[in-house]
Amino acid sequence: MKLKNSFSVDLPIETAWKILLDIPAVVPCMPGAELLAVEDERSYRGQMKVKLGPVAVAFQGRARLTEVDEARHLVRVAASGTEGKGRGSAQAEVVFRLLPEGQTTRVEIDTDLSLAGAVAQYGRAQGVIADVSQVMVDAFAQNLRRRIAESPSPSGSGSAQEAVPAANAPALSLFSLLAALIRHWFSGSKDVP
Amino acid sequence: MKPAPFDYHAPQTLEEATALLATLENAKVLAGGQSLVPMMNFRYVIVDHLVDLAKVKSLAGISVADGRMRIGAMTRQREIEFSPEVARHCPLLLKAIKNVGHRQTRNRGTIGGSLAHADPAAEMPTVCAAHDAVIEITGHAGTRKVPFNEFGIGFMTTAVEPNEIVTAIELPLWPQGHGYGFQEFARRHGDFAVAGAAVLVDCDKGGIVRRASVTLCGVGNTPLRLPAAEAALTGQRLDDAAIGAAVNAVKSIEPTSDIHATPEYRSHLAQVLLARALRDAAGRCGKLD
Amino acid sequence: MGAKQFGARVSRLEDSALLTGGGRFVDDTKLPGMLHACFVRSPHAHARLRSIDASAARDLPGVHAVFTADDLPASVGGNRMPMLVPNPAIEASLTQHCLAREEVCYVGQTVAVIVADSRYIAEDAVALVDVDYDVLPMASNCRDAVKPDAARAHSALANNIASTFRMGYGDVDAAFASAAHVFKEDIWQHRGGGMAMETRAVIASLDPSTDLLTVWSATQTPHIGRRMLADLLDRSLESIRVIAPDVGGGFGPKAIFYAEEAVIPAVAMLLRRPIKWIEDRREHFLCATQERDQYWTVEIAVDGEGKIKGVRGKLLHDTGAFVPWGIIMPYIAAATMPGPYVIPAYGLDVTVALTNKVATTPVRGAGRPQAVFAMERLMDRVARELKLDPAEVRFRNFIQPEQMPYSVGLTFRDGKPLVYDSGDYPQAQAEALRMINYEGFAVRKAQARAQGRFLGVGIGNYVEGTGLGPYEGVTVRVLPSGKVAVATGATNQGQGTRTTLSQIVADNLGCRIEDIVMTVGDTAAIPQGVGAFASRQAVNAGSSALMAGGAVRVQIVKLAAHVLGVSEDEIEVEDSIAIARGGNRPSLTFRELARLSQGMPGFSFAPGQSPGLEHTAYFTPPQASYCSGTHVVETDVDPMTGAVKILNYIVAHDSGNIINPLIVDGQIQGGVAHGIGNALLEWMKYDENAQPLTTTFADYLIPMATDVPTCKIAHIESPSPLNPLGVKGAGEGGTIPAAAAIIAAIEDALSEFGVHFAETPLVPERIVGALRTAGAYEKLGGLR
Amino acid sequence: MAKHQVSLKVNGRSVEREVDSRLTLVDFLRGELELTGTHVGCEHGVCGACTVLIDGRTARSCLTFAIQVDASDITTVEGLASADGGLNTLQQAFQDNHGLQCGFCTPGMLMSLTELLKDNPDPSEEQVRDVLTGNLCRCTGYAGIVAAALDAARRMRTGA
Repeated sequence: MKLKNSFSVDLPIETAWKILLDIPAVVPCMPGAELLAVEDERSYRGQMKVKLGPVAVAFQGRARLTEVDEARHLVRVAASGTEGKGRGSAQAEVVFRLLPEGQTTRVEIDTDLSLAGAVAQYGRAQGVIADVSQVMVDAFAQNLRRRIAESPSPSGSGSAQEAVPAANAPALSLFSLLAALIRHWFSGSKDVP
Repeated sequence: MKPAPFDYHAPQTLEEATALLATLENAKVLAGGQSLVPMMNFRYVIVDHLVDLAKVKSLAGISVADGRMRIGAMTRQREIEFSPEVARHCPLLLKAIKNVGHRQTRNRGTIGGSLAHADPAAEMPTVCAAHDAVIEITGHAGTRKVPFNEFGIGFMTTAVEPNEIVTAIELPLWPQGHGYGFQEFARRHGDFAVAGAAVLVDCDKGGIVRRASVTLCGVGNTPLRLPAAEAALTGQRLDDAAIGAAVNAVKSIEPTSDIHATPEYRSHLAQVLLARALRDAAGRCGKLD
Repeated sequence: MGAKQFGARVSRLEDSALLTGGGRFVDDTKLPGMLHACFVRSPHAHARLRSIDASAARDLPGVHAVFTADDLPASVGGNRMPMLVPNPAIEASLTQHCLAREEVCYVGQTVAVIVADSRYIAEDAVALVDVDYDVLPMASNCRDAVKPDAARAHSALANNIASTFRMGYGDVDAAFASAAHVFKEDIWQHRGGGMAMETRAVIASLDPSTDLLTVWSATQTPHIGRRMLADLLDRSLESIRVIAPDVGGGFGPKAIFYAEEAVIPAVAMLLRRPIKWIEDRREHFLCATQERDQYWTVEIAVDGEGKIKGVRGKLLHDTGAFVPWGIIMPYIAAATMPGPYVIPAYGLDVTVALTNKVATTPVRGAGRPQAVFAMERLMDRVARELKLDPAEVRFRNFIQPEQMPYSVGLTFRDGKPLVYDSGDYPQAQAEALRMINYEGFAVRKAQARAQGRFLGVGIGNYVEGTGLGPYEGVTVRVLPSGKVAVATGATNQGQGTRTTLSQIVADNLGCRIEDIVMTVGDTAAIPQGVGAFASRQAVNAGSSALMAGGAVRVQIVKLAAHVLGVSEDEIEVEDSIAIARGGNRPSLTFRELARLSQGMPGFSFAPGQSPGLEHTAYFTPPQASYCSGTHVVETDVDPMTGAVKILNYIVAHDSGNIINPLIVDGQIQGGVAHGIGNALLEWMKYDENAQPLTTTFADYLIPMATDVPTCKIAHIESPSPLNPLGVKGAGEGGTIPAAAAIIAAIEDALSEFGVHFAETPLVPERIVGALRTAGAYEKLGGLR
Repeated sequence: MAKHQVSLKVNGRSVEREVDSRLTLVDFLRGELELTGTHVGCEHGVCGACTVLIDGRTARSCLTFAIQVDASDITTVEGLASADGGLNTLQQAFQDNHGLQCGFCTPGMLMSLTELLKDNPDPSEEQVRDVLTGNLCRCTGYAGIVAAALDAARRMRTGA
């Protein structure tokens, strides 16, 4: 499953690049994501909780930065995780690409997501995964912007916890995220609000 | 396909039920179980506690007062199907409920369960959207009433918090003799609709639409009201031109896709079904059943 | 003779128990000390197994054991499973391990087994087994899989080609070169399943006092299962008893011997406890074998009158990850293509592709529905292009009854020349057309069109090789009680095997049908057996029942004549009594005769007499017998939604002589239902990673009561000269031409828009899509 | 694991048992009471093989937990036969009209039609098929079942 998402941050590209590569600080911005361990500077163990309607799943696994190309402002991540209750697994190959837009930066995310096992067979949810991914990316971007606003120094990762506390991340009820999705529906437009 | 372990609670009163939900971790309400239990058997849903509302007798029943029909959340779909009140006052609900699953599941399934499960193709939420229903939700802290357009907030996701219960549905009734139409397309009898349309119209004696309600199901993550279609009908005679204008409003929607249908097909079906529902409504408008 | 049972609408002997909850399906058996198993299955379509950590699962209270391949005895844990029907054309003869070693090649492949106090606990434990997979690239779509740079379905193989072969005869290229017209069709048919209402099921129990391993299995082939178990468990045949009790539908997938059928007995032996495994529906969607996945590119060459000069093309068959049943399906498909038509030259190049999906093996029809669909689509194309009536094109090309026996020019899958033994194809089609009032259809269509409805009619013809050998045995034994014990290797998944064989034995032995005590599906009852597939039981077991019943009757006549002191031709046998025709009609009951036949200690038998009244017969057919028929379908298509309603379904069916019309009609009607599913509803979908997507009955749609009309059925009876009953198989004919006829009818209903269809299932969305492309909605003045 | 006491009536017989919360009614009937006539076909409420009557109304026993039917009255296929143990009218009509082949879906079919014929002694073919959509059959193509239902209704009406 190929997913395309993007967002913008009000930072020049070099600053944005540094912030985004501060993985321990960035991860908690993702709703449902939690960093469990830093294995080395390129490898991380973490957990990702996702809720699709009544179905709540939690994937634990590894993410590895397989390519960090500062010149092209491109990061390639290989992530894979297993669902904690034996309901399958997820594998993702994610490419983050930063593009300068004047004093702001556009972040493009290309994801190749593969689900396996029971989670892949949840037929009625197949269609909403792409929508949910964009809602999550939007929330991520919002949290990231808040983090940037509160802590202009990329090294000050402490305040990231305040942006969206990791423990509460899954509780960041997808209600509000999905409400955004619905508004997007009602707008009848494909553009991200 | 056996469910994961959980404990079972059967409160006798609403107070007991909400108290349980306020204290238990990872608990879920069990109503008719026709949607929840399959998901538990597949272990898509894993809970630590089930709070069964079957013994909370105050939650079942249908009554009509002050231009509203109140349906208790634990009212079985079968009771709605055979309710004279529903037939008299809310024919759209009667028409729609015959499409809900099968007789064997309607015997157990409840309207509250259908709403809380909030499947995007389900008939009961669609009727609620069409009727501007108000959903009564009760938690330990008290009862709140949520207009339906704030109730369904996403794919199988509602405004009901984990420690709350849907307790009743209030349907503001339309005048006697209103027109209605419900059309859905399912691959087989009783399957979830690929798409569907629910229509209410109130016409004056000259056949001019005073008020219209147009809702689609199956095309979005929740039932979709179509204000543009309603506007296109209001003040018009329900003729081909007006129906065509209303159907045009569907084209601006970008439907969901899943393994059963592409957005293009869903849009196509929604247009066809809306046209048919509107023609049904036109034929019924002003006639007292 | 008593009332003749053969040919009568005898109501079924099976029914009373099944109607009162007294059926005995595998899951109905509960043994003392029995434990319950659940399998750990691969979530990936293709992955290397790095490690399996089952410690947490083993620690769960209620769990007795967890086994991986290495924990099983080497014979069953180390070897690949035997292939059932080897063929020299198979290049990659891969079957799976009972529990995966090193590599998993489809979603659902067995990796480990958990044994616990209950299935509930066993499922809890599955989530605790930590399997470390290294996900490998996978082959999902067979058209991509055969490309040179495709990801390989098995890492040990150089490519995904399991087999290539050519089937044909005559100078095809010359036929095409000289033809007036050549038409080409691209045809695809998707996967579906057997979807018996009862899932697979196995119980195994080892009796330590006798060392007898008893296995109850919901299988079509208990004797084959026993042979497989003897190989895999390294035991003698005599130490294994396989019982197929009441089986809740078969339809092909239960003819396969599966990994679970070996693992459960192995585990029962290791733990010395009876073990039960009941497949759940999700497992059935993942792991029970499937069928139909084929892509055809075929051409037909005809003269100016629509007479066929030749047929040629390519067939790509998706066999899935393994070839447990060899390549018989594409083989059967290729051999079925010529059907009832005179085709002077024929050539089909077949490629069998490996993909990372569960294996395809025969499902009701077994390759034939695809071939018939391909051939009949070509016939309809010829009719359309030459502006001929589709029925007329077929009449012009039928093999005529006087050409029987007709040698097609191919070798069938039984290794014998493909020779149609009997049949009257023009008569079947004429009868079906008469029954649907084909002549009046144009008027009906026009009248409906005036009301805004779209009616269409479609025809499907087929010839089906049935009654395949090698044999099926029947033992008939008169018991000292006077009852008649009948045992057969034939099995019963709803076909009424007990009833039909009882009818034959009653007639040929001369007993009351209610005196028969039948054992089916039990390897202890008869030493040799094959099982239910290829519509073979009426021909094979039926003929053996005739032979065995007749042989015991001869024994009875001899004994009765001797005891009563009359000549043998004086003796009549009926209603379980032997009666002398003359004098005061002295008689002996079967009970008396059976006791006499045991002999008395110390006394000699009469010359020529053998002990007991008993005979076992194994009929071995010389080749397949070919049943045939015509389906004609009338549909009402809603072009706005793509909904298809079948208004009228006619079957003219020729399966030779009919043992029991009630049962044959039921087989046809049920087969048609399966064909309607294939034509309109059933689609086993996979994503690009070969993950199955339709794993519930809400996503994989099998026909409901509102989808299947009651068929009108006519029987044409062209007796087969190849067996003493003159019968042919009837179990699959209902399915085989259904999709061909239905899709043709849909196309005909929408003929004014010029849309064409060459796929199954033909889902409403595809109908609407084709109409939109054809500009139909503009012609119809918008959506309504 | 939480256990609860249930007491109920099954085919007229009083039953008391201690059950796990998560034990489904069908597993309770089959495993605990050894009433194996009720079958498990899909465990997600579509196939209908597990259909039983709860207080006279059909229900999926795979979608009902045993604990939920405390104080209820359950009828299974074993409770249908006539007083003398022979086939009842509906069951006899199934045999006469070849309404079953493998017999696996049959108990569920009988329960659904028992409810229908009680509510509606003279159903149309359309009404019969409508009810039968709640029960899947893979063998028969439904023709014999539909015929049996209509035949049984006629026999019950006429007392034949």
